[in-house]
Amino acid sequence: MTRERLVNAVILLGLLGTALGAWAMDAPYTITLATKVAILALAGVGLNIALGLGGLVSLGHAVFFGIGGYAMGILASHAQSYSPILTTPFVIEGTKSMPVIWLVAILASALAGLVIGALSLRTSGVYFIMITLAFGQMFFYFAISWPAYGGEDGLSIYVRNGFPGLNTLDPIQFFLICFVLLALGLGLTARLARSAFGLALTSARQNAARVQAVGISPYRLRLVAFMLSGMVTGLAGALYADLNRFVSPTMFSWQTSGEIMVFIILGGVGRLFGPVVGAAVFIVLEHVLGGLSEYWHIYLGALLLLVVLFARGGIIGLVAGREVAHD
Amino acid sequence: MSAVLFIEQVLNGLQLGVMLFLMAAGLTLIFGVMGLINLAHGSLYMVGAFAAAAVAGATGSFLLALMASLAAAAAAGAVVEVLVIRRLYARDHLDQVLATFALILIFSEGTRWIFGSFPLFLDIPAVLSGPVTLPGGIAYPKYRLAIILAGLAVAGGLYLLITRTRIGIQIRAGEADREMIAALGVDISKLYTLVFALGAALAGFAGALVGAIQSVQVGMGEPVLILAFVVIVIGGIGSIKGAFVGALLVGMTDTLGRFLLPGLFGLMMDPSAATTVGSALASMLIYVLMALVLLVRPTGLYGTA
Amino acid sequence: MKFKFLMGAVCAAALATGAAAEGVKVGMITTLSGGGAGLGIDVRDGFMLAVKQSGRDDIEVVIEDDQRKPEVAVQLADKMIQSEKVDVMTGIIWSNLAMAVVPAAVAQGKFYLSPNAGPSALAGKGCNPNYFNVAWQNDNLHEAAGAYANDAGFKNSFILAPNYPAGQDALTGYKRLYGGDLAGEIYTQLGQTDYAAEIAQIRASGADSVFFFLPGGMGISFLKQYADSGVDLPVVGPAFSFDQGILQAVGAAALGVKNTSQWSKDLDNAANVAFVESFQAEYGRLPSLYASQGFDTALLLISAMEKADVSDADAFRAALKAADFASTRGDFAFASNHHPIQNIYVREVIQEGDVFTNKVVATGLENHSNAYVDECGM
Amino acid sequence: MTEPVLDIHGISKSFGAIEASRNVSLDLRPGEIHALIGPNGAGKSTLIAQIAGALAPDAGQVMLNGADVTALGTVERARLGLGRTFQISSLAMEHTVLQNAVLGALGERGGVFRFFRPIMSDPDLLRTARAALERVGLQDHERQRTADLSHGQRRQLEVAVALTLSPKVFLMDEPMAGLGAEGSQALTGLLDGLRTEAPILLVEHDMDAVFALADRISVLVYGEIIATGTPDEIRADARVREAYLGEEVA
Repeated sequence: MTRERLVNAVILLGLLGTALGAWAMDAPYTITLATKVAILALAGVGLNIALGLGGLVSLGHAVFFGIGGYAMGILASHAQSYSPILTTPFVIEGTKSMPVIWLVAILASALAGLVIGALSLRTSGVYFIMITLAFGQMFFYFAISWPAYGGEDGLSIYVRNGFPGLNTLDPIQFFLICFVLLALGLGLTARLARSAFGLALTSARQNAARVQAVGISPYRLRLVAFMLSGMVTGLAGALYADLNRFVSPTMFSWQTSGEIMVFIILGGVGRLFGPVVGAAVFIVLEHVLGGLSEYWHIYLGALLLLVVLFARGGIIGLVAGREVAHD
Repeated sequence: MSAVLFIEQVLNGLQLGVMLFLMAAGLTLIFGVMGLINLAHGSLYMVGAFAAAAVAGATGSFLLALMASLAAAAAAGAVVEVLVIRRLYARDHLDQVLATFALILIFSEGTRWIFGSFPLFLDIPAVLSGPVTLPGGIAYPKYRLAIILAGLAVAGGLYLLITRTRIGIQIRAGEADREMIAALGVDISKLYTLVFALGAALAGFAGALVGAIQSVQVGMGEPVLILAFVVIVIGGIGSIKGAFVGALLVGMTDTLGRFLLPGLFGLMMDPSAATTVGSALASMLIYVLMALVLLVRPTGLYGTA
Repeated sequence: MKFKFLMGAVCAAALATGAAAEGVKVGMITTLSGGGAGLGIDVRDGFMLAVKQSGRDDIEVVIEDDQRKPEVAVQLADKMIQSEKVDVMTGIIWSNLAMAVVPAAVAQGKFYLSPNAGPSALAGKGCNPNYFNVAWQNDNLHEAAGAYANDAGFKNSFILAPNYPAGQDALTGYKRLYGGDLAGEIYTQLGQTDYAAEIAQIRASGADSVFFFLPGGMGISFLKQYADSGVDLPVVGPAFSFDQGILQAVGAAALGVKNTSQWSKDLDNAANVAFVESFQAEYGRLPSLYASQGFDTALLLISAMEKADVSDADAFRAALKAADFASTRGDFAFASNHHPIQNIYVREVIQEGDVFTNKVVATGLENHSNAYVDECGM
Repeated sequence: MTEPVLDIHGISKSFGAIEASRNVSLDLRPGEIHALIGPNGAGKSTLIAQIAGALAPDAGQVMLNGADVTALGTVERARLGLGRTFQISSLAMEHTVLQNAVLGALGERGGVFRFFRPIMSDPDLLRTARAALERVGLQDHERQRTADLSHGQRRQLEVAVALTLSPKVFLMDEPMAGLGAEGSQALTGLLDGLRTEAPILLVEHDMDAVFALADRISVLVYGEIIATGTPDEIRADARVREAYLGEEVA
């Protein structure tokens, strides 16, 4: 345990150090990459609540990532054009304030999580994987075909949204916002895992009949876990859209769902910091391998295969040893 | 809407369904016997199409191209099974999803590396090109009719294989009880490789058949893969009969939805908006169908828990 | 991924300071992997051919692959602006990627020369003094198809396109100049590969012609299936589904189809003859529409460099605006919203030996500008 | 006679042509151990599932403390005081012994939707959990991973988890299965003391244990209760000897 904690501290400080170092050396693009790692890691932290704690293999988490993205895109584009989102029965204006956008992203994701979860959790196993994938596809095609918010073209925001007291256009300040949210997400997940809810949820993953026999409904546990999971991933989606100042249906694609899952696996399933390591490795690979070969996806695929086949604890498992409880 | 048009659309739905069945049969067989969820099935479809296009380009023979597609996809399937897949049977679905996701990346970029970024060409054989007039004055492409017949023939062959042959008995035994058939002295790893190669060959065959009327390009497998998953989930994973019914259901829903929905919305709103909204909804329709089926029957139409 | 082409002997000082006094650093973001990589490769090759032929040693081009993903393109743009400190950006193939990158890039004072995408938003209200489109406004080729339909005497067209913004623009563009009736109007699914249902509707609709916009693999699938269906109505479409890279995959199914383009390999002007010949010599394949657009983009850049220094933005902008270069497509000028005024030709797909290609059969629109000039405040 | 705590009334259940339960009636009175025995395939598992709420009967009623619970599921019946142990150990194997016991205590107390406070430092739950572990003799193993326990210890933990629920009725499905003679004896002693706390419906194959513990025994054959009575009555019952013991000899 202590070894894993040490590894975790190194990971978090490494990310922070990379960004601060890049800032000191005036390498803004490196800060952008570090920001991307922090945001994608947060998306993975979200999925990890469902996947790692709850054992729910959701191949549709791009839904939440996309909802977060579009929450930002829709609110900011209306603010940008000074046109209200809704005029009847009451007026809703757009906004360029990050905290408001985050709140909307989280609430919208919670609502989607409630609906999708309530329906999908009636199934289990492969059927659950597939029905979440199907919901992802529904959102994807809806986003592409619906002309109001750009369809396939997506929505562009010219200036990054604001956060009171900070200049979000400055890469390092935006990085710090994302970093703090990632740290919060990690902290909350850690507490969640040790809470009453966490105990019941992880027990339900291992043995649903046992949880039922003590009078707790696994369905409700999983539904809440799915919602919480979606909320965190939705927040990450809003941040990702702000990083790019752009949102498009690609955020809803099933490849996005797959990639978020890849972060978790690369890092190590059930490891709190798995998604952070996974996202960092993914981004570094994209840039190192991408520079070496046009066909870098082959190497990414091979690496992923090796991790799944031979290093089941993921990268953290290799470094910190396999002492974490996981089926 | 004329009856002729409607019948033609039903034929189109049937053809799409039969095509999907070729894909879905392999997927569901592999799941039923080995308990494996294989995302890379679409890559085998692509391998079949590329092999067919390459052989047709070199020899000019469609028949040789079809045989090449079967051989190449089966070989690719067998190699992948021996190297990777067999290590996944005992794993949970998560590991299977990720490992086969990795295989997609490798297959796609590998194919692009070998064949380049431009689509390949595969033509319909001369005997089957052009339309034929069916009773009732319906002009319908011969090649699509041939696909329907080929697909039904494969479905029939598969039925016979599973119900009447020794290997079929082993496959059914494998679905029921894995330890049992090992105890009976069947070489289980050989059986698994064989089943996987069979599923792969069906996918490759579908790829080649469709390659002649579509574009043979990298990434062609994934949209079909997702449709095939929808099919087997609707039908009940592991059930060949379910795959057949599911495939026809999805084929019909998709084709008729695309055809009827815009018109239906046209009754309520102006035509331009109706086509946009109608086709948006049509593209989501099969997923809605799948969600509905799972809500009523959480393990699909013919699935067992 | 990253390819650095350093032309000739680039002096170390110029590299170290990034935007050196005389040199220009170009950031090219284009699609080099995944579906649609062929288009980006052609743009890149055309562009680099012109740079090479110019013999200039003060153009540095940084090339990155956007994988056709808008968010990747945005991040690459950040990288080029923040780290590489490029002066001019170019290369984007797809409208949705352009919409993601261009507004922010020009807002930060970079020049953007579009070798392909020309979304209406960037031609109308969103036009920008630093944005120049060297290819076309997105509607142009569709408008020309509509005009051609009138010339050809089509009275009842069936039109179809994928259900996404570029598809919706395409049908709008066709209808803008087309004067006949519509036998039907269908939006297909993006990425759709089977068009049996649509072809059946075309057959039943009583149309006298078909217009379609289905880029990439969608067009290949549609044409093969259409040719096999026995429906033999005349087909017209924009050049995208009939271009050099794609025609070989469509095969004989495309023979005789009319398509509209501002460029064709057989356009008889000196610049084009030289371009087609040198492109073939350099890369061993026939140039495509996209290659010609990449080539012209580089020519435009070089023509501006000869007149002004990129550090003097106003002068450089005026030099670009003058468009003082010999385009492979013949006469070329910029409208006030920085989109081309040019002829759009009607081409027919023919077979030359084993190779399928196009020849010009008519001029669809002469000195055609675009519909958004008035919306743009420039 | 006092009111029965658990009253099963005329339950029937068929799967296709197979009648797994035929008009089964059974009751459990305060302070007693009522054993249910029967040869393999008699329909014991199906009956247990219907009592626990995992299966809905085709006909008949299940009454718990005078309330009709026939329409309720497993979770609701557990909340109403049905404490259950499983035939095959059904525990969270990756968790520690103490965590499994705390889960039971949590189920009994409620408040599962608390997301922040660490549960393993909740004094009330720990007290309940430790008390239960102590009663089954697992107090020295609380930090051990459940997967590392011996078979017998897992059985004990099953009982401990049921104890944390302070149930009104125990439903025990073959708790002795797979235990050695020594383990059986220890558990027999434990169950013997439990009956005053809450009555036990005991499904068991171990006849020594059954005849040592049970106040009453019911015999299930082919889905039907053929006899109910004291151990002595059952021993003497001709039909039981014929249907049950006769078969066992064969």
